[in-house]
Amino acid sequence: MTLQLALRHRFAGFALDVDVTAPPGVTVLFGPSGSGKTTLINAVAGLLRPDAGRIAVADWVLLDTKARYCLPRHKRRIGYVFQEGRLFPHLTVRQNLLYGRWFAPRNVTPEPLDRVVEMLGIGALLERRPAALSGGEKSRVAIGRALLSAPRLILADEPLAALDEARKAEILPYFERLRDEISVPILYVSHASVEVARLATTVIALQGGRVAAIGPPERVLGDASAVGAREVASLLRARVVAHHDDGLSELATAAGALHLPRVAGAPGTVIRVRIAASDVILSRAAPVGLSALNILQGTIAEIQPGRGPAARVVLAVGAERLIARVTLRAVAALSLQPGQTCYAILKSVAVAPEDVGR
Amino acid sequence: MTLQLALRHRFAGFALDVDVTAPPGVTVLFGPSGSGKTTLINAVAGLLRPDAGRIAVADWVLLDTKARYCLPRHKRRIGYVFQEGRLFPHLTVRQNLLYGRWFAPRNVTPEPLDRVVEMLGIGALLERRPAALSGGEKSRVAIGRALLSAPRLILADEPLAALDEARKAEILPYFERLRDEISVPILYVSHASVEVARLATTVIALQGGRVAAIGPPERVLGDASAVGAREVASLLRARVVAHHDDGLSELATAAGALHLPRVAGAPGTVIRVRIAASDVILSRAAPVGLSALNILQGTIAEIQPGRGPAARVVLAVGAERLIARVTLRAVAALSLQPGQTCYAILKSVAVAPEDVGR
Amino acid sequence: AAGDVLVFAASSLTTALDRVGAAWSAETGHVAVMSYAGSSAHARQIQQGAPADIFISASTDWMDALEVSGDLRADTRRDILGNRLVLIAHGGDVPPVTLDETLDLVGLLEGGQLSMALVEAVPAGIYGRQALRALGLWDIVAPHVAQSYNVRSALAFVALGEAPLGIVYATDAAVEDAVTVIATFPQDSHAPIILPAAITAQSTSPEALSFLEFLISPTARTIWADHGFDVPG
Amino acid sequence: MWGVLAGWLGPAEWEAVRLSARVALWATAVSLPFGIVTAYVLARWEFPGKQVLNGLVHLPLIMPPVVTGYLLLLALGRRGPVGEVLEQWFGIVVAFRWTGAAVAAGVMAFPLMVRAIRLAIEAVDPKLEQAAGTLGASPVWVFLTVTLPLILPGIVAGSILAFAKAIGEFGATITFVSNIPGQTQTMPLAIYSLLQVPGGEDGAARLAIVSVVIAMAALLLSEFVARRVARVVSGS
Amino acid sequence: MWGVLAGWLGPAEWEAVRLSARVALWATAVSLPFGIVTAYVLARWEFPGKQVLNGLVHLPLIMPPVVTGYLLLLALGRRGPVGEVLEQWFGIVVAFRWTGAAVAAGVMAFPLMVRAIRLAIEAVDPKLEQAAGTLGASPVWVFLTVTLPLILPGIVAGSILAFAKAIGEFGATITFVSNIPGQTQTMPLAIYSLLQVPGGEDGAARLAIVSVVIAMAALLLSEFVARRVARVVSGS
Ligand SMILES: Nc1ncnc2c1ncn2[C@@H]1O[C@H](COP(=O)(O)OP(=O)(O)OP(=O)(O)O)[C@@H](O)[C@H]1O
Ligand SMILES: Nc1ncnc2c1ncn2[C@@H]1O[C@H](COP(=O)(O)OP(=O)(O)OP(=O)(O)O)[C@@H](O)[C@H]1O
Ligand code: MOO
Ligand SMILES: [Mg+2]
Ligand SMILES: [Mg+2]
Repeated sequence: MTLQLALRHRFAGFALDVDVTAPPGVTVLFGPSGSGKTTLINAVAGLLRPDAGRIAVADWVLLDTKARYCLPRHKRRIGYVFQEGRLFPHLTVRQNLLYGRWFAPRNVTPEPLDRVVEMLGIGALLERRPAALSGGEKSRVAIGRALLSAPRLILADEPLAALDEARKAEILPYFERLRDEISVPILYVSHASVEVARLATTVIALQGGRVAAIGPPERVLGDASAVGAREVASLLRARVVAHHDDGLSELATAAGALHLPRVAGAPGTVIRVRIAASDVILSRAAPVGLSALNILQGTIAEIQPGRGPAARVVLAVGAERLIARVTLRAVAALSLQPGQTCYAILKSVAVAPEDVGR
Repeated sequence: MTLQLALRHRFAGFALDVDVTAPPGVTVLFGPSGSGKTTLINAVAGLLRPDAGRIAVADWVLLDTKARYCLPRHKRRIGYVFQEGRLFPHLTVRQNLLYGRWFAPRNVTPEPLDRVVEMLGIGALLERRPAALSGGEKSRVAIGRALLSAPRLILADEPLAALDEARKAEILPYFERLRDEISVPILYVSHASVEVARLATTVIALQGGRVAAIGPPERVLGDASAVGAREVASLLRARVVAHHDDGLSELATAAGALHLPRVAGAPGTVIRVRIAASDVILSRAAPVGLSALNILQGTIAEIQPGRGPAARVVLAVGAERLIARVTLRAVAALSLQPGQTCYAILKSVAVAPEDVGR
Repeated sequence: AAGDVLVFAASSLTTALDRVGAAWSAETGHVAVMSYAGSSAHARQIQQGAPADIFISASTDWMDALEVSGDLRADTRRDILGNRLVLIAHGGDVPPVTLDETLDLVGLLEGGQLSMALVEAVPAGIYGRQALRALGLWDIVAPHVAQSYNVRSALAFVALGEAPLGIVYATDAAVEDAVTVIATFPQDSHAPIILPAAITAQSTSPEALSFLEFLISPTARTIWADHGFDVPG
Repeated sequence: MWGVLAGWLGPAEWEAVRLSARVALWATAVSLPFGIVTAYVLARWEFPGKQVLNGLVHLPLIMPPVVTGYLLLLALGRRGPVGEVLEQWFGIVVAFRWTGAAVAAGVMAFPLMVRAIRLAIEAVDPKLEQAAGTLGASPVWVFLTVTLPLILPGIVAGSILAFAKAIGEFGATITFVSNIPGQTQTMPLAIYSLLQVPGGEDGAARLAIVSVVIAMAALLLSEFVARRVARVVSGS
Repeated sequence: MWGVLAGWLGPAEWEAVRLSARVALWATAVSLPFGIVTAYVLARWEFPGKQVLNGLVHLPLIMPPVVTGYLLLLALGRRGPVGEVLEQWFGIVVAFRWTGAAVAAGVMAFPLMVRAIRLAIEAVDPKLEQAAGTLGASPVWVFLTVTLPLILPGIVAGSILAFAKAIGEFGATITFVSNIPGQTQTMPLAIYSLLQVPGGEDGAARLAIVSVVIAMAALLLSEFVARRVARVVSGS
């Protein structure tokens, strides 16, 4: 279900002007504070009526100002995780969670409550009211409330910002599952490139109310001008080969074998692995005697000097691209040139569980 | 100014029981959602009257339930950055920022408004009211409001959670400056180990309302049970030697020279560098021909197997400890043993600007 | 309480009429229910179809108005009672005065107020103004008059000592110990104080006539006189 | 408690107490739904003529009660245009019945009720209502499940104001439905009658005390309810 | 507008209009600070006897206006305990003066004002007040800089209710200060007088219209002010 977002809206000191169409899956809105992410998402939810525009999920039109059509918000069947929670103060956590279910059509089977509660770790809070929750607990309940409303479209505005790493790692796979199994379109705001890599089918990089880049994450994440030099990463497609007894999983990529801490998925499953450009070490000769288990061979496709002391070296590995961020001094010392064969060294443990997704 | 925090407080399903004394500087509260960080900080601010306890900054007592003493909150001279903003809706951003100044004693010189406004990038918002701000803009104004009140104690509850990486990198040095130049004691809640490493003089790891660990960040961050295995890092003390023309700075550490993307500080300045354990590659032989510029020599002091496929290898480098997180398979392949000499390989660019602080 | 006769009566009749009603009940076995309020309200309510059987007005004008609008049963109007207007003073031993144009009423007030009922609205006030005018006292005393919305309230001002003098009905003055009657207005200084009664046009009560007649029966007359009313011959 | 009261008061007074309680309860209960709707419309809608509605609601507060009573009499009396329609079409007669006293009390209390509820509605964060909308609740459901529970303290406050006003209402009642013992003689009217009688002050004081006690009891109850509700909502 | 009105009305009626406006304005203005303090105390403090204060504030609403007026007379009359002290110590006399009418109107309007303001105070998020406290504002300053601006719509609502009630107040006023043309004859008293005599309806209607117009003007103004304030606070 493609998502059409064509919108124009002006505030006193800010103008949003967007016209993009995103393919089915998770569309991540990425961009600095004040770039218009919440404004855009509010328009999709029907909380803001934009000056002009058209919003549609596949052929289901939510808004078309030209045709003077605007679906009321309660008919949009949206699960919106608000940036500021917005829990109902007079309802218990359980009642908050089940609120949307009262209004869900009879013929849909919503997620089971228990499953969501367990994933979010809020079982002990069910009878409390929001005023007695911590900040992170509130955001978890807000996520649960949106997921349990059997939505046809999920909007999530920095849902994980208030959570610790461990909790994030537990919740991220859930969004993946929604994307893959239930195929609910998701519009997801995030500042964290880890989340982008993990979830995004499409990334929209917003800057000052305009689209700076749009595309699959492997392209947008590789684009320093869209995500910032330090956030550049590659996404490698990999197939699970085997899970070894020492806790490592063996993956096959276009560039050779990868050994990573146990990943989910039976042998044969195709997954994608985010490799931060700054985690990759390059060597002209095949290195030996290192604790790093992963050594991938490739050809230097391009060397892009950045504005700082570092350059991005793009390796072609099979049909894919692996980006390394190295210092200019190292480029000189190793006299790296496009066309050379080169080895990329990658620590298994540098790839965090959050970096591995489907 | 040491910070004494001795507190006991019960909620229906939660008990806080803390008794620690932190040395002057920034004390970071670190811990999962719901572990009691906000509860603790509210007690310090005087928003929550704990069942029992004593809170004192040096010899300035804020609360002593035994002596039945409780300083009213408006006399505590606190700059509190709330987890949920709490901006005054009826005041403009400028009035919000200057609110605390009306009540500051005449004899203190508060921060200049312009400086804070510029650092936070909120110059264009000064005449707006909070309802017209984005989520991240609100949290920036909340930070500014607390800083501008000329506080004797700063409390910050996840102040940067809603911000993008670039903005975080701009604001962090400001807190450092407060710590170093104005020597305001700061109690800072964070989930991000980067912020911990950068700011903390002392880290208090909370778990379920109790103190899991307290100590200087190099110790607490090296303790997998306190911060979680994936967040383990070392903090190396380093002296700036020179800034080179190619944008790299040369630092001297107990373990040898380090080359990092330009750091702040004139030659001679002593800084500290956070090195994530998962960014360190080990080699028995001195490696050659790698793009990684930093190769530090040390002796294996200890090998701590973790619960997953990885182990932490602690190297003694001079008087300091450098921790590497490597797979058990690599430990076996390289037959690493305590007492062996070993080389640690570290990419320059793996150290982010946020990882370098004073 | 469902009664046989519903009587709309002027507030000033409150106790006396209750006793008359009780006597009627004792004699006939029927029950009369009294509604006490201002006569203006009653008259308007009757015009709007109030289920009253008998109307006893505080003055003739509202009875006239009902007669004109056809809300009274023909030939049932009777003047049943009269009253006297008196000048009262606060306290127990105040010497009487003579009411004529030489009376220094303002001087007697000593800077205080003369308490009356509303001089344009409430009968006691209307009669009082007529009398003062006739005596040539009104123009001097007018600025010192405090008007209340009924006689009882005017009496209360004097009883409490808030006003040194007041003009009320003799029937009211008689029951208040804190005031002394210092003069009675000559009957010819004001229009006759008459309380008329009549059966309403829409009354269907078979007992209405019996009650109306009873109001001027000897038993009733005794009770009226007891309360200080004049009973016309 | 009723027993003791009934013994202390004479039967006519007791009758007035019971009548007043009935009148005030009905006046409050029946006007409540209208009050909530009116308050909501005034708080959240914009339409031409809104200020006319607003003014109309406030009329009984502004005009002397006697005038309000007189207008009610003109409109709702048996010969009044509305009264006639009510009687002929629905068989409802309010004139000179206790129901009419309840109408007068309700009309007089209406502006107080509406203001309190309206203030409460205006204090509800529209963001919560928006959130409920995104979760599929239609405007009516949003109102029932979010707005209404959140304004409960305001509804309680408005109802108690209205009840207290209804207990004390005098001028409009006596002008509209007269002062008929057992039918329309509420406590304030009984007090008025007693004050006409020499020596009636004792009875008047007794009734005044009773009316104060009843209203206070209602007040305390409402405070208690409001606090419970507020505690639930604030979650502490 | 005043000119046209003055021409339409007789001089006595015009006098009543001016007096009413003065009485209602003073009644509202003078009781406002007390109303705010009382509302704050009732909303935010807990102390023994709180419910007694609460009941006392509501008394004028519960009791028939005539009884309230009578009690005022007993207390504040020249011979009343409070009245005597006021007169001898401060030289203030309210009995039979327009100031007394203002007192009566103010007392009758007080419960309405307090309820509206109290409701507004209860809707202010204590978290904002806490935040102000941490920034160094003492409780008084917190009130002045945070609570007060946030409850302005409630204060406006409370004041307009009180003003409207004061414009319409009849029973307590006439019982307390009686009806002295030019001193205490407010519009409702003039209207009452006119209604007592057959054929007085026309004059009564004229005055009623004037009092409604004045109160409506105040109402519209207050709506306008409240909306401006609300817009500023919500920032849109
Ligand atoms: N008023 C309350 N009543 C009952 N329980 C409460 C109350 N406030 C907080 N709690 C509970 O106390 C625990 C600690 O809350 P606290 O807000 O201190 O957590 P936190 O460490 O700040 O978490 P987070 O990172 O999610 O903000 C939580 O389990 C929370 O549910
Ligand atoms: N009601 C409003 N009136 C005027 N300007 C507004 C209003 N709401 C938002 N803005 C401005 O529009 C811009 C975009 O806001 P938006 O909330 O969409 O940002 P965002 O991308 O979600 O940022 P963040 O990551 O900080 O939440 C901001 O500059 C903000 O100040
Ligand atoms: O002000 Mo009234 O007319 O006594 O209810
Ligand atoms: Mg946002
Ligand atoms: Mg918290």
